[in-house]
Amino acid sequence: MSTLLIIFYFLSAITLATAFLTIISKNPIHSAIYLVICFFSVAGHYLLFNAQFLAIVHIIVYSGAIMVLFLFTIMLMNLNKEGEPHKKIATKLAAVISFGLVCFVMLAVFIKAMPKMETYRTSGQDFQSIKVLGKVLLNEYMVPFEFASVLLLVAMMGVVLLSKKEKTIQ
Amino acid sequence: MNTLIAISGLGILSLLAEIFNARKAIVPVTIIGLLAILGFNISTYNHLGAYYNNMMITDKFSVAFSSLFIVITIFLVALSHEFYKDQKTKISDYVGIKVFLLAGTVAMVSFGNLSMFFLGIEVLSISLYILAASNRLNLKSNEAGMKYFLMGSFASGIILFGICLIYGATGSFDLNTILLVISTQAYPQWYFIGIIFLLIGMLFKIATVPFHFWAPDVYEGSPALTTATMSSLAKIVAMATLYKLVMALLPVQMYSFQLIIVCVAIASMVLGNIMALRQNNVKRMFAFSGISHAGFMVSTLLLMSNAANTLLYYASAYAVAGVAFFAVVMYVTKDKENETIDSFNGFGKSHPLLAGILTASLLSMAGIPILSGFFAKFFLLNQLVHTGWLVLVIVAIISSIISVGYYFKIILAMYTKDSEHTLPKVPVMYQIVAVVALILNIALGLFPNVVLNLLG
Amino acid sequence: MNNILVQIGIENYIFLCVVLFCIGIFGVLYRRNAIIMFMSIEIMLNAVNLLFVAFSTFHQDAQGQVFVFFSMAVAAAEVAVGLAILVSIFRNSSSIDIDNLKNLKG
Amino acid sequence: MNVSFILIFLLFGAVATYFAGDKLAKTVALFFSLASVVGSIFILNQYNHGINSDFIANWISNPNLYIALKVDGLSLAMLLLTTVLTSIIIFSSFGNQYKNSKSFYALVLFMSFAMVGTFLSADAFLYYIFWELSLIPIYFIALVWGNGDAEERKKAVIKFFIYTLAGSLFMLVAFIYLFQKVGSLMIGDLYTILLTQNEQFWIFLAMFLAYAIKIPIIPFHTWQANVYQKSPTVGTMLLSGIMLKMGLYSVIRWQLPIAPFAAKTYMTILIALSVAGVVYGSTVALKQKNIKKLLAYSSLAHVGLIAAGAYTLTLDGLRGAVLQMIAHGFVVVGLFFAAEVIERRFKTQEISEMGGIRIQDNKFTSMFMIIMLASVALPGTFNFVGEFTLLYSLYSANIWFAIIAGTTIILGAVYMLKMFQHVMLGEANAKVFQSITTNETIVFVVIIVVLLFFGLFPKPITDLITPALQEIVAKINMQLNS
Amino acid sequence: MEKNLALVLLLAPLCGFLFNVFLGKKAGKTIIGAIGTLSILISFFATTYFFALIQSNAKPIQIDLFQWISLEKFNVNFSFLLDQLSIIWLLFVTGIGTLIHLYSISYMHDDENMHKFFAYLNLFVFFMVTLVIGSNLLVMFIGWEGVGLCSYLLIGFWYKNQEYNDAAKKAFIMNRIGDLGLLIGIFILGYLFNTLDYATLKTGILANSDILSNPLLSIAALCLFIGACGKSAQIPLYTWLPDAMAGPTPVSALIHAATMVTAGIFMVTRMNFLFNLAPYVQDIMAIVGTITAIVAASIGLVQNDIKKVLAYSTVSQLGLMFLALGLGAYEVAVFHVITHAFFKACLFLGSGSVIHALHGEQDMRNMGGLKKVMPITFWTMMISTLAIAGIFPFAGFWSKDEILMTAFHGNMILWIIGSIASIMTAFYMFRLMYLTFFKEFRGTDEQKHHLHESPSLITIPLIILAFLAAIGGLISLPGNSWLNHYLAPLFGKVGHAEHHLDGTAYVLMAIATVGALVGIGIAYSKYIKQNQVPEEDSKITGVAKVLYNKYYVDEIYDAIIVNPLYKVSHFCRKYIETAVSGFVFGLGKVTNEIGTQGKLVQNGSIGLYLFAFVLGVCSIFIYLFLV
Repeated sequence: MSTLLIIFYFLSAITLATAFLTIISKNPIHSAIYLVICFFSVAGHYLLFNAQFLAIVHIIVYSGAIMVLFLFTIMLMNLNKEGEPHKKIATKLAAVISFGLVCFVMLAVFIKAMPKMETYRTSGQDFQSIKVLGKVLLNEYMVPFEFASVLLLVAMMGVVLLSKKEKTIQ
Repeated sequence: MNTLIAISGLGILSLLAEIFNARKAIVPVTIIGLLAILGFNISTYNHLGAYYNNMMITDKFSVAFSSLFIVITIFLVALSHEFYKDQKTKISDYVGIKVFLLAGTVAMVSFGNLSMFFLGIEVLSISLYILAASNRLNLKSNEAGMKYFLMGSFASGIILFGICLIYGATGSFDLNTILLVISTQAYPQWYFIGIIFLLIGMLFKIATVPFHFWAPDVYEGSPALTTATMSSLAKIVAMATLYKLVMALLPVQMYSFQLIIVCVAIASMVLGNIMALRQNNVKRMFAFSGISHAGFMVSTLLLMSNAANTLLYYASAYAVAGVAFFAVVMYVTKDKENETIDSFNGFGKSHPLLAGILTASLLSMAGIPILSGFFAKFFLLNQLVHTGWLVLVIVAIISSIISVGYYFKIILAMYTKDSEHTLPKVPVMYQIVAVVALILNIALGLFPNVVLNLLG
Repeated sequence: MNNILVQIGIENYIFLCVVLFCIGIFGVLYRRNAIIMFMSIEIMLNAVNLLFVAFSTFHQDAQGQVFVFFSMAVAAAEVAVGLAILVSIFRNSSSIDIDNLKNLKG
Repeated sequence: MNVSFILIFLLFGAVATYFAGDKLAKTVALFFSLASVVGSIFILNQYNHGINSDFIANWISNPNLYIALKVDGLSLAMLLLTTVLTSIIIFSSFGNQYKNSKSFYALVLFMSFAMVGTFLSADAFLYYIFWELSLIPIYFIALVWGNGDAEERKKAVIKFFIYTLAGSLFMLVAFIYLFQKVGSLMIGDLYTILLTQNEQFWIFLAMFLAYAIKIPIIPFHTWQANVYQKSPTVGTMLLSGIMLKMGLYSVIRWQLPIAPFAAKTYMTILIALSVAGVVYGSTVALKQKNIKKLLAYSSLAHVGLIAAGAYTLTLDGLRGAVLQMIAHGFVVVGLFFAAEVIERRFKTQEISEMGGIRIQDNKFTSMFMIIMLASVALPGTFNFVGEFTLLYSLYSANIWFAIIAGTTIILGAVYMLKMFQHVMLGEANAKVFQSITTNETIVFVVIIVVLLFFGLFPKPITDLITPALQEIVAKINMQLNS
Repeated sequence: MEKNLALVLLLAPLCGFLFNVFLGKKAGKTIIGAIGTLSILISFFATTYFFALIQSNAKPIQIDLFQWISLEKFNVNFSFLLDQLSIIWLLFVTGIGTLIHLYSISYMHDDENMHKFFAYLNLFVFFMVTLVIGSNLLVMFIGWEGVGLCSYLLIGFWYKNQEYNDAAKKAFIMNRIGDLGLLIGIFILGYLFNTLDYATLKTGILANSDILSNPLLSIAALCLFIGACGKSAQIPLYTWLPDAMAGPTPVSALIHAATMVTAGIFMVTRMNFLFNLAPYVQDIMAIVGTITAIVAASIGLVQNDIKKVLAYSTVSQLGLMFLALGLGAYEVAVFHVITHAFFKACLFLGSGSVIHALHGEQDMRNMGGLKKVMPITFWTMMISTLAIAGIFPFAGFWSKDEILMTAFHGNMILWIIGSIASIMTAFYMFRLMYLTFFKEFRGTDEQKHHLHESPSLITIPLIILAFLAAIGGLISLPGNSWLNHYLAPLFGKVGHAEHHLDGTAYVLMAIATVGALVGIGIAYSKYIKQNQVPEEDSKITGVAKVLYNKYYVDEIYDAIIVNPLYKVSHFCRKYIETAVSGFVFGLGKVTNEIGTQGKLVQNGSIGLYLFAFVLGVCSIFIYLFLV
C-alpha cells in the first residue's frame, strides 16, 4: 500500500466520520464544528489531487463564508442548546432504513457499473494550475461565470427582500 | 444569446429604477422592455447558431420556448403592480427577480453546456424560493418557502450529482462533445446513472409523482402570483429543459427508460387528478391539476415525431389557461385568509366576464374543444397512439374524465351558489391580462397551425 | 506529473463520494432541525464537488474543477437564501423545527 | 352560399343575442333561429338543384385536419330538424321569464350552432369538436336555469356531463387510432379503410360508448331522466329533441360505415340491447309520478327502437331510424312543451297534482292529445311512418325483436293514456288552468301540422334522405362482402 | 268521376268532423246535428252510387292517390279499393251511421259538448270508411287504429268520470294488443310477398305454391286473427267491450255493435285467400269464436245493466261470426254482420231511448212496465229481439241459421255449443224485454213521473232499423242467396258449397227455432209467470255470482298481467334504476374516497416527502440497474 493510499484512507475516514457526526450531534454548534473539520478533510483530498487553488478557495468559501454564516445564524437564534424535541422512533427508523437502502442501492449500482480501470490517462500537461484554470474559466466558461453573478445578485436581492422590514408596517 | 444579455440588463434596469425613485415606471418599462426583447428574440429565429464556445445555442426550440416564457413573464409582470400594491417599496425587487428568473429560464432552454443549464436552473430555483417565502410575515408563506427550499436544494444536489457523473463518463460538459463521445467511444455506465439523476431532479422540478409532494403545499402557501409563476412558468420551463436534455443526451431511448416515463406519467395523471377531487383550496387544487398536466407533458418524451411541437403547444395551452385562471383567482381571493372554493360563490352573477374567463380556462384545462387545452391533449394523444403506449392513452382519457369533476366544482360554485360578500372593483390590469390570455387561448385553439409547425 | 489515480483508483473516490452523498441524504431524512438539514445538503454538495475534482483528474481536464467553482457559488447562494428564509420563520414562530411546519397539508 | 354560413350565422346570432340585452334577447334569438331555418331551406333548394354547398378548408397541416362541412340528404334533414326545432323551442319559451335571459338565449343559439356543426361535419375531428361543444351550453342551461333542489340538480347535471364526456373521449381515442391508420380524418378517407376484425371491434366499442351514452341505450341511460326533469324545459327539449339525435345520427354516419364487421358480428347483441331499452323504458315509465320523468323514459323507449333499427344495417332500418328521429324530435318537443304549459300554470311536475284540465281548456287538451297520439304512433302521424319502418326492419332481422320491440305500441299506449287521463281528465282541479295563449297555440299547431303532414305524405323526406342512406348501406355492404 | 266521388265519400265525414271541431261550438246545436248527419248521408249516397255501379259491371274500382311509406323492397301507397265487400260494408256503415247520427241529434241534445260528440262520430265514420276502402293492409291499418281512437274518445266522452276514462283506456290498450298482432302479420306478409296490396297479395299467394309449406304463412294468419280478436272482442281480448258501454248509447250502437267491432270480420273476409291456406288458424278461429259465443252468452244471462246485456250479446254474436269465418263461410259471416248490425243497432238505440226516458238509469231492476209508455220503442225492440233470438222470419233467423248449419256440417261440437249460445241469447234477450217493458215500473216516483215516449228523431231511426231487422234476411235466403252471388267474385272459388234446402236444413231450422222458443219460454216463466226480479248484487251466489262477475276475467287479468307489470315497473324504477345509477355514482364515490384517503398521505411533513422522494429514487435505480 502506497503512502498516498494510506493518506487517502485516513482523509476519507475523517471525512465520513465527521460528516456522520455532523448529522448525529445534538448540539448545532458541535455539528458546525464537525462540518468544518469535514470541509478541511475534503480540502485535504483536493490537495491530494494537487488542486491547490481549489483547496484554498474551498476553505475560504466553505469554512470561511458558509460556515460562518451557519454559526452566525445559530448564535442569532440562540440555538446552541439541544433544542430539538424527541423524534418519533418511526421517523428515526425510517431514516435509518432508507439510509441503508440508499447506500446499498447506490453502492451496488456503482459497483455494477464500474468499468475495469486498467490504465489511467496521464496527459502530462498542466491542467489544474491557477493559470490554466483562469484561462478556462474566463475564456471558455466566460458566460457561465458572468451568469453566476446573476445568480448571486438574485440571491442577494432575495435575502434583502426577505429580511428588509417594510416601511408601511412600521 | 443576446436575449439572455438583454433580459439580465432589463433586470438590472428595474433595480436601478428603484434607486432613481421611478417606481411607477417599473412595470410599464419592464413590460415594454420585455416586448422589445420578445420581438428581438423572435427575430433571432433567422440567426440560429451557437455562441460563446457553444455555451448558448440558439435553435428553433430555444427561440420558441424563450418566446413563450417571455410572453408568460409579461403577463406575470403585468399582474405584479396590482398584486404588490401594499408593498410598493419592494416592487422593484419583485419585478427584478421575475426578470432574472426569466433569464434563468432562457438559459435553461438554450444551454449548450451543462454548466449553463445548472446555473439557469439554480437562478430559477433560488428566485422561486425567494418568491415563495416573500410574504415574510405570513407563516404559510414561510413554510412554503422553507419546504420548497429544502426539497429543491435536495433535488439540486441530485442534479449536480447527475451532471458530475455525466462528466465523469464523458469528460465534458458540452452537449456536442458528449454526444460525440457517446456515439463514438466506449464509455462507463456512470453516464446512464447520471442521466437518471438528472431525470429525477427534473421530474422533481416538474412535480411528477412520486416527486410531487412539495407542489401542493408550496402552491398553497405561496403568494398567489408566485403560485402562478411556479405553475405556469416554472413547470413548463423544467419540462422543456428535461425534453431538451433527454433528446440531447439520450439519442436512443431504452425500453426500460420509456417504461419509467410511462409509469411516472400514469401515476401523475391519475394521482394528480384523484387528489385534486377532494381539495377545497383553489391553489392546492391547481397544484394537483398541475401534477396531472405534468404527467401529460412528460409523456411527450416518448413521442417519436413532432414531439417538440406537441410539447410547445401543450405548454402554451397550459400556460395561457393558467395565467387567466390566476388572474381571476388573485382578484377573487385577495384579502382572503384562504383561497377556498367558496370564495367563488355567486361569482358568475356578480362578474359575468371574469367568471366566463375562468370557466373558459377551466374548460381548457379539462380539455373541452375549441379551447386550446383540448387540442393540446388531442395532439399529444394522437402522437402517443403512434408510439404504441395505448395504456397511457387510456389512462390519459380516464384521468381527463376525472379531472372534469374538480374543474367543475369551481364552475358550479360560480354559477349555482349565492355570494355572501361583495368584492371590490376589478383591477383593470387583471381584467386585461385575463382577457388577453383567453383570447390567446382561443386563438391557439382556432389556429393550432401557428404554434404547431414552429419547430419543424 | 503523475496521475494520483493510478495509485488510489477512481473507484475508491466514487465510493467515498457516494457514501458521503448518502450520509447527506441520511442527514436530511434523519434530522428535523433546519440548520442541520442545510448542513446535510452542504455535505451532499461537497461530495459531488469532490467527485468533480476526482473526475477532473481522471480526465486530466480543468473543466471539472471550473465547475466546482460554480457549484460553490450556487451553494453559497442557496445557503444565504435558505438562512434568510429560516430567519424569517424563526421570527414568526420562534422555532426552526420543521416538524412544526405542518400548516400546509391535505 | 355554402353551409358554413349557417354556422357563422348561428354563432353570430348567439353573440348578438348576448349583447342585445335581457329584454330583446328572445326576439333576437328567434330572429336568428328563423333566419337559420330560411338558410337551411335555401341550402335545401341548392341541394335539390344540384348546387354544391360544401365547405372544405385546410385547418391544421400536421396532423392533417380539415374544416369540412358536407351536405347530403341525411345531414340536410338533420340540419332542417335542428334549425326548425330550435326556432320552435325558442318561440315556445316566450311564455317564460328567465333571469339573465341574454345568456340563456345565447346559449341556446350556441347549442344549436354546435349541433348543426355536428350534423354537417365531414371531418371526424371537427365533428368531435362540435360534438363536445354542444355539451357546454346544455350543461349551463340545465345547471343555472334548471328547477328543483339545487344540490340534486348539480349532482345530476355533473353526472350527465362527466358521463357523456367520458363516452365521447373514448370515441376520440378511436378517431385518433383511425387517424394513425389513415393519415386523415375526412369521412371519405375513413370510409375507404379496411380494418381487421379486432380493430373494428375496439373502434366500434369506443364509439359505441359515446353513442350509447348519448342516445341513450340501456344500461347507459341513468343520467337521462334526472337531467330531463331538472333542466328547464327548453333544455329538455334541446336535449331530447335534437341532442339525442346526434348520437343516432353518428351511429349511422360514423359508426356503422367505419366498422361494419363489428356491427354485423355483434348485431344481435346491439339490437337486443336497444330493444331491451324499448321494453325497459316503457316499463319504467308505467310507474312514473313525475311527468317529465315519464316523458324521459318514454323517450328512452323510442330512441331504443330507433337505435335497434339503425343496427339492423338495412336500408329500411336506417331510413326508419332517420324518419323516426325527425318525428320523435317534433313529438318530444311537443310533449315537453305540454308539460311546460301545465307547469307554468300549476307550478308542479307531479302527475298526482294535476287533473281536470280538459274541463278548463279544451283546445289545449285536444292538441296535447294529438301529440300524445303521435307519440304512440297512431297511423296517420309521422311517428307511425317511422315506427312501422323500424319495426319492419327489425322483423327482417328477427321476428322476436319485432315482437318484443312491438310491445312498445302497447306499453306506450298504457303509460301515455294513463298519464293523459290523470293529467288532463277527471273533475275540475282546484287549481285554475288559464287558457293557453296564442303563442303556445302556435307552437302546438306547428308541431301538429308537421306531424300530420309528414304522417300522410312522408315522401319529401324519404326522397331527401334515401340517396345518402343508400350510399351508406352500399358502403357497409361493400365492406362486408369484401 | 269515380275517383272524385270516392274522395267525397271518404272526405265528407272528415269535413263534418272539421266543421264540428272548429266551428261547432259557435254554430248551434241544430247545425251541428245537421252537418254531422248530412256529411254521413252524403257518403251514404255516394256509396249507393258505387253500389249501383258495381251491381251493373261487377268491376272493382281501384284508386291510387300518392305514395306513402317506402320500404327497400316495395312502397305502400295511399290507395283505395271499392269492390263488392267494401261497398256492402260501406252501405251499412254509412246507412246505419246516418240513422244513428239522426238519433243522436235528439239523444245528445242536452249535452254541452254535443259538437264534440258529432265531431267524434264523424271522425269515426271517416276512419271506418278508410278501414273499409283501403286497398292495402296499411291503409286499412290507419282506419283500424283510427276507429280505435274514436272508440277511445267516445267511450271516455264523459271524461269527468275517471271510471269511464278507465274503460276508454282499457278499450284502446286491448285493441292495441291486437294491433301488435296485426302489425306482425303485416310484416310477415310484406316480407314474404313484398307487397301489402290485397290484389297483389292474393295473386302472390295463389301463384306461389311453395309458400304453402312455409309456416310463416300460418303465423301471419294467426297474427292477423289476433288483431281481429282485439278489434272484434274475442277471447281473450273481449273484456273491453262490455266496459265500453260507458260511452253514450248511440256510440254503443254504432261503434260497439254495428260497425267497428265487425272490422275484424271484415279483415278476415278480406284476407280470406290467406286464411283458406291456413287451416289450423281457421280451426283456432272457429274454436275461439264458439267459446266466445258461449262464454259471453252465459255472462249475459245474469247481467242487470241493460247495456251490459246487449254488450255481451254482441260479443256472443261476434263469436258466432268468427265461428262462421273459421269454417270458411265468409259470406255467412258477412250476412250475419249485416243482420246483426240492423237488430243490434236497433236494440242499442232502443235501450238508449229507455235510458233517455229514465234519465240515465241503466239497471233493469229499476225498470219495468215501459211497454205502455213507450210503445214505439217497445215494438221496435221487440222486433229486433225476435230477430236476435232467431225467430222466423226475422233477419236473425236466417243468418244465425246459416251459421249453425255451417257449423253442423263442419263440426258437431261447435254446432252444439253454438246452439246452446243461441238458446241463451233468446233467454237473456227476452229477460231483458220482460224486465224492461213488462209488469210494473220499479223505479222511483220521480222517474215515473217523467216517463215519456222519445221524440220522433229517436223513434224514426228505431222504426227504420226495426224494419230492416225484420226483413234483412231477404238478402240471403237459403237456396237463393243474393248476397252469396254478390260476394262471389271476392272468394275466387265459391267459399263453400251452398246449403241446399234439404231435409237436414229444415230439421236444423226447426231445432234452432225450438231452441229459441225454449229460451224465451224459460224467460217467460221466470220473469212473467213467477214475476222474479234479479236480486241485489250482494245476494247473488253460486254459479250466478261467477257469471255475474264475468268469470272474474278482469280480476284474473289484473292478477296475472296488469299487477305483475306494475310490480315489475315499480321494481325497475326503484331498484334497477337505483342500482345502475348507483354503480355510476359509486365509481365517482370510490374515486373521491381515494382522494380523501390520499389527503392523509399528504400530511405536510417534509420528512415524509423526502422519504417518498428517496424511495422513488431507489425504486427507479433498482429497476433500471439492479434488476
